[in-house]
Amino acid sequence: MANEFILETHGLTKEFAGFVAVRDVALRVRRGSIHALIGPNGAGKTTCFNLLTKFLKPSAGRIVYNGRDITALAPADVARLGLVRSFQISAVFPHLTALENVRVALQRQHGHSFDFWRSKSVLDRFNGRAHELLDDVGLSEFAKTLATEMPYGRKRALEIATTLALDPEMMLLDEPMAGMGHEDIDRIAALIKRISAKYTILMVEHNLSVVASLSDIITVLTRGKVLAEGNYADLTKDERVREAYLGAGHG
Amino acid sequence: MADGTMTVSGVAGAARPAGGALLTVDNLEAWYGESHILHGISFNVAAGEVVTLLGRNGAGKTTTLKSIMGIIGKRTGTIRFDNHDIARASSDKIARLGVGFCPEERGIFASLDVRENLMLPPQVRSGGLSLDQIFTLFPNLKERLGSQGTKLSGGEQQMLAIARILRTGARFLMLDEPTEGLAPVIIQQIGRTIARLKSEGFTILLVEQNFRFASTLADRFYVVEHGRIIDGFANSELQANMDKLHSYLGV
Amino acid sequence: MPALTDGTARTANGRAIGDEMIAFILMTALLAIVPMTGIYPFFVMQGLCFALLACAFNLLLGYGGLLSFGHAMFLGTSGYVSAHALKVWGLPPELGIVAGVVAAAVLSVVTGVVAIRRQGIYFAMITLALAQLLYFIYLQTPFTHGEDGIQGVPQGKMFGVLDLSHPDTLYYVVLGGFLFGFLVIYRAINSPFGEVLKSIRENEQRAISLGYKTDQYKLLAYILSGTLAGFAGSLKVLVAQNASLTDVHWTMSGEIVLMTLVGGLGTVFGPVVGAFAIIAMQQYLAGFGQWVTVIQGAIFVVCVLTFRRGVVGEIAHYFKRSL
Amino acid sequence: QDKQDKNVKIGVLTDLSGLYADLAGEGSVVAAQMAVDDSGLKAKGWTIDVISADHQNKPDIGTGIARRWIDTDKVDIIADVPNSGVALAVNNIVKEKNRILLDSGAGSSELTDTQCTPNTVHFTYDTYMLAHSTGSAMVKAGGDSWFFITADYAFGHALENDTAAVVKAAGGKVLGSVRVPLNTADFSSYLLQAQASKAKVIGLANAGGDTTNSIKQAAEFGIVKGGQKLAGLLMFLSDVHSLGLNVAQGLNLSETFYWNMNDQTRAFSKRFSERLKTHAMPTMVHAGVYAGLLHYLKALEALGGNPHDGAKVVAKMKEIPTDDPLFGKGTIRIDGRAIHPAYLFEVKTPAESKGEWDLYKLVGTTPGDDAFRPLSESKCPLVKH
Amino acid sequence: MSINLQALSAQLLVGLINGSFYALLSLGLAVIFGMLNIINFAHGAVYMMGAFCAYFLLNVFGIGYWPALIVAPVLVGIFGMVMERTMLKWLTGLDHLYGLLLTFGLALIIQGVFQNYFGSSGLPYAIPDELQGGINLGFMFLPVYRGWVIVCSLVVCIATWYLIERTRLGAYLRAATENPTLVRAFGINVPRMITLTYGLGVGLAALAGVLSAPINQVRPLMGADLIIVVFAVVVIGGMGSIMGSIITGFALGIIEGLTKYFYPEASNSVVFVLMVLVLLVKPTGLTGRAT
Ligand SMILES: Nc1ncnc2c1ncn2[C@@H]1O[C@H](COP(=O)(O)OP(=O)(O)OP(=O)(O)O)[C@@H](O)[C@H]1O
Ligand SMILES: Nc1ncnc2c1ncn2[C@@H]1O[C@H](COP(=O)(O)OP(=O)(O)OP(=O)(O)O)[C@@H](O)[C@H]1O
Ligand SMILES: [Mg+2]
Ligand SMILES: [Mg+2]
Repeated sequence: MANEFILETHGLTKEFAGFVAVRDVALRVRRGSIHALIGPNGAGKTTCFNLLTKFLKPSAGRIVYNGRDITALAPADVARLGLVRSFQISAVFPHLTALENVRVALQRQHGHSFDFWRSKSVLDRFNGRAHELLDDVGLSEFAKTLATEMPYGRKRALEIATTLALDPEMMLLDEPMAGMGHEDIDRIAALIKRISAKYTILMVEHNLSVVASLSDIITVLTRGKVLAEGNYADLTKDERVREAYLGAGHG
Repeated sequence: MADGTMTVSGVAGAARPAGGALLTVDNLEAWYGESHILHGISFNVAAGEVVTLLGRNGAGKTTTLKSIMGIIGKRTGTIRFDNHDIARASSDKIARLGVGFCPEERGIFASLDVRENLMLPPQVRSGGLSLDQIFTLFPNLKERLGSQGTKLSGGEQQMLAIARILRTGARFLMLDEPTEGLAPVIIQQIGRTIARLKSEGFTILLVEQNFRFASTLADRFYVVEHGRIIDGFANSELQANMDKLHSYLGV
Repeated sequence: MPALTDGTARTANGRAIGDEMIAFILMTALLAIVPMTGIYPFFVMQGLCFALLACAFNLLLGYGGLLSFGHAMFLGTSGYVSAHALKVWGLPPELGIVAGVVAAAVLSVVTGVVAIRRQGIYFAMITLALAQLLYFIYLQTPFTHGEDGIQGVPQGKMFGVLDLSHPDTLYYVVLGGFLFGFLVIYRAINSPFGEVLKSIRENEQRAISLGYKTDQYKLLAYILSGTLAGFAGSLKVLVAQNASLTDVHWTMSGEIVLMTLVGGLGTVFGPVVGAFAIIAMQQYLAGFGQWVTVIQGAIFVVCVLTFRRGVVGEIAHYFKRSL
Repeated sequence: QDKQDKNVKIGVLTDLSGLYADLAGEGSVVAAQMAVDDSGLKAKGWTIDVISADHQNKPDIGTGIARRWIDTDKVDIIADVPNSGVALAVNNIVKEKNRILLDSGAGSSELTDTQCTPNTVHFTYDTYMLAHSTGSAMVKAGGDSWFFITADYAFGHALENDTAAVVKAAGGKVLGSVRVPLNTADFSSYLLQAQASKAKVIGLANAGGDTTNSIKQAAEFGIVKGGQKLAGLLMFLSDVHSLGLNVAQGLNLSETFYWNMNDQTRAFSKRFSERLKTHAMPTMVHAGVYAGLLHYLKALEALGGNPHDGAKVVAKMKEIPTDDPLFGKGTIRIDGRAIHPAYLFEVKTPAESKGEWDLYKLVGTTPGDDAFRPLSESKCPLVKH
Repeated sequence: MSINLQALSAQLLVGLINGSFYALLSLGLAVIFGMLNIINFAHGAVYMMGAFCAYFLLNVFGIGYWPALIVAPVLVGIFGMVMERTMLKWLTGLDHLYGLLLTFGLALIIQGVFQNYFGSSGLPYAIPDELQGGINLGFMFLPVYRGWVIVCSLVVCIATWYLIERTRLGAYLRAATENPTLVRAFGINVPRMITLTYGLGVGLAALAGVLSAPINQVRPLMGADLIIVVFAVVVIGGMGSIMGSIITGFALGIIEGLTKYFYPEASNSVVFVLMVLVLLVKPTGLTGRAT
């Protein structure tokens, strides 16, 4: 079990009606690292995420998570194994408070989910842990705010807190900084850095300064294929990456 | 919310454009249902200028654009565009006056394919970009013309949303965070495009989080906070105002 | 730096529970004294049955976000089975009820497995289709006696002691049944399960990504709702002493939606108020002759156009309470 | 109970908004009022009120209204009640509360068979009678091979079975039948099957819109022109009127009343149509409400007051023979069945008709004693074999 | 029952005729659902109004069948537009449920009013002289009128499909369904377009009503039960899919025809069995777009 790589894909391929969005991708994510997946628009990053979490069925290839082949599992089962994703468009339960948002995740983890004959006050025992998690992501003051009323950046943080509540081993973050102001970007970046001590993180991000400062290793995807892999400094020197992704003006 | 409020005339005065204004917004207030979002926005844009609205998440930038476009339920104040009073006009009229709007959430239509999405907005003036010009700008689109609009990747949808209004020939463009979710190489292209449009006499009102991007293009900046314009300066004054700006934006 | 949420930030639970408690006690007290007031008890009993039905429906739509357009099938099925059990098999009333409820439960499991796999409008349509199928079956099978229905169902003695042909006794038995059902629903809504259900309604994709097998939760909600609707159907047989095709027709399903909507979707007490309002209307507008359907239609229209939260919903909204 | 008084309350429970609104509905209310007026009791110091309500064809609503009427409005007699489901439900309540059901609109012969009560009188018609009258009269007229288009539920089956039995008994043959779901809009498939059977008579064992649509489409497919006869087993004047003679000509059907039978029926019908909003001629259901109530009031008068005891009044109604301008002389049997003759009519051609409502010509009469189910076959508990 | 080829072909043809009505009705329903996101429960009622309109045009104004084919749908369409302008309009952006309930209420009102004034048994309407009689096809006697119904319905269906799926106007319509605000911000008068679309959908139903007047009795409740079947057609075809509705409409007519022949007792329920099966296999209907 103590595999060096928590997640591996072999020949992962996804074809949409004649269009190959992901082609023969071999991805290896080292346990405990922050791994970034970058690439031009339409390269297949989100599709990859969808494949890994089984929101899409691969056309070909295998996915191995923690030494176990998860290619055939259902999305909810993947989540139960500790591989949890966030969405490119922020996903919270809008008319639940921040606290309740987190509690829903804790409840999944710790049972009672089907108990329709019990009072929901049995869930109060999760409140302590929920507050802790909100504290962790700097949302203590929002505990009783409905998620829909929170500022955009804070929703992102809430989403992360909810994910953490599942006590995952690995998190997939799809453009966590998209649409955020500088202030929030810094906050979330710090948060990611902090949690990466405990979890493996695979993320997609177009904000290069974030990618540069956070990631241990970067995979560049173009047209569904892996173009290059390495650390930030190496990749910025790679002519192919510059042409396909960074653009001439960069550097 | 008294913090940071400035007299409107003071702000506008500091950055009044040289020629007559194409767009004048005065004391604009706007509501979403019960919640009062804009508390008296005043600014103007001269023909041929690129003006950028800056501000934190939730400051009211998008709401300002939507109010100008006429798609906010309740708004008061004066909005003059090209010598027409459009504060109470319906959005289809405003559009036909030559205002093009590229919304933050992109608004790609799922029931239309990429080509139909692209061809959807009627041409309001001659002089818009031709299809060939658009495909040179965004080669991805050409490749995916037949596929369903929302099947495009996040970034591709953003390209489509921009391309769509460039076709219409509207001379005044409002772009809400056009670079969000785009790869650096595309952002640079969009930057070049905006510069070219400007040189051809287009007027552009930009909302941007990506300050570095905006600073290479804009003639003037306004800073929005809590639904008010709290500061404004020309690009030439940028360096002098850098500290202030940092504190506004929390960089 | 608090954002623009100040002022609009609502406290989560707080006093909501208190309000609901007061309302519940008020409702129970009002209902308990009905036989002493001279209000026509038969009407109230009918109202109670439909109120329970609407509450069960509301559990599914108001809290689970699933619009069933075929809920009459539970009402009708349990009605036919109970009526048959009481009249033909001669079972005592308590077993008659049990038979009806079990039938509804079985039906909800079978139809639920099929319907729950689809969402939104497709769910509504598939439940409608299933209910129509069942309607045609009941129309043709001999035990339902076609358009004549099962008539003259004996009420009997409950547990061998409570003589249900005595109006007051029947009334309190029905009231007891209603309160039991109501409390089960109330508890389900405010249970750990209810919380998950709410989150699924809010954002199903997200719930899945948290590891919830959402179909199972929706199925459980559907079964609960169907079974309780069946309970309402069995009680109704004891009150009306007949079971007929109107109870399985799709217009009945429409009426259930109407009751819930008029009272207030997603409110605890709304369906009760709505059910009584509609039943009263049908009974007392009957004297208007031809205009009944027109008036009923007009109420639909007015409700949707101006009263979208329903009676209880509007009140709760006005006082910023949860009811 | 010797607490007799001279107050009477009549409740007309009918279908004011649905399928039966034309054959019963508002007209039944008018008929009830005319019966009260014509009884002459008001002049003798009686107070007689008529109230009405729409049961919307729902047993729940029907029983709810019936209970309320009896318990709070002190209604003595509930009249009309078209729709068998509602009628049977009300039948039970009336018995429980010892009031009277005077049914005219419902066709179920159950009302005087297994479900008969000492409190119910079934006046105008029932499915057994329709089947027998039409079946036997048509076989007699040469229609000896039949094909049935049957509504696929209880009353349709009953109509078909009863008719088939009569046809066979009279020496005819049944060549086939097809069971059609209720509320079918298109009958062409079935009509083609009927056409292919080459039967001389196509029996329509259905009702309401199903019947009118099947007749209309039969005309379109040239069925009557092709020499086959159509027999509507459950049809009313209002149906024929709404079809128009172009389409309905040549159709055979049974009724127990037609407005244009004699001077008395014509006089009544004229007054009736003047009082009715739509100015339609009365159907047999309307006539039954009128005649039945007239007889009821006669019984009350004979009792010397209203004892508010349903069974007692019904017993009196059975005791004195019926005699009214619309149905003529007759009786009410022990099982509650009112006995009067049944008529087989043929719908006129447009050329034969002299006016909007001149629709039928009489082709046969079945005496009352032959038209209805004989007591010897009855399963009514009141009948002692 | 031995299979008789002649009878079978007759049944197939008859099924096709019914299919024409299903197709026309479900087409209108699909147009309205596709474009306005409203499940138009009043569709049966406007179908009925179309038939009544034809009746009045003939009996009150002496306007015959052929003009009525145009005039009645236009009149009813205008009525629909008024309904849209005064009521349905206020529901944009709300859940489907509200549109469904509002139109359900409207259907009750319309049917109730008609029933009040014209009774329940209905009014006669004759087949126009030009279309009287029938053709002997060898295996069956085909009334000319029925042939006309098939032709007319096919033409109208294809024209509508072309309008919506292949023209620019159609693209506007589809886009406006998803995001009316944005389409409007592109300079298109969306409210007017929506009103016209509702008018079109309602007009199609009214046309079906006129076509059916000579075949079915013109009754206030003629559309009340039909509507449920038509819903099923639309769902099977894929909500909002124009072609799906047309094809399913015709196909269902034929399947129903076959059922009427082989197992008539089930001919009413076969639609619903099919619907359940289709939805289980293909959740969005036969040609439904993913949402
Ligand atoms: N369901 C689908 N059907 C057809 N094509 C699809 C589908 N989903 C994605 N695609 C196509 O696959 C390609 C990869 O899309 P994907 O969303 O994975 O890109 P991405 O790398 O996440 O891009 P971005 O950075 O712009 O978000 C795109 O060209 C897109 O158009
Ligand atoms: N539909 C809505 N209903 C209610 N409030 C809204 C709505 N849309 C936005 N708001 C609120 O209005 C305020 C201003 O929003 P706006 O979208 O204009 O901000 P912005 O400056 O564009 O921010 P961002 O950088 O996140 O795009 C925010 O507080 C937001 O929560
Ligand atoms: Mg992506
Ligand atoms: Mg914005």
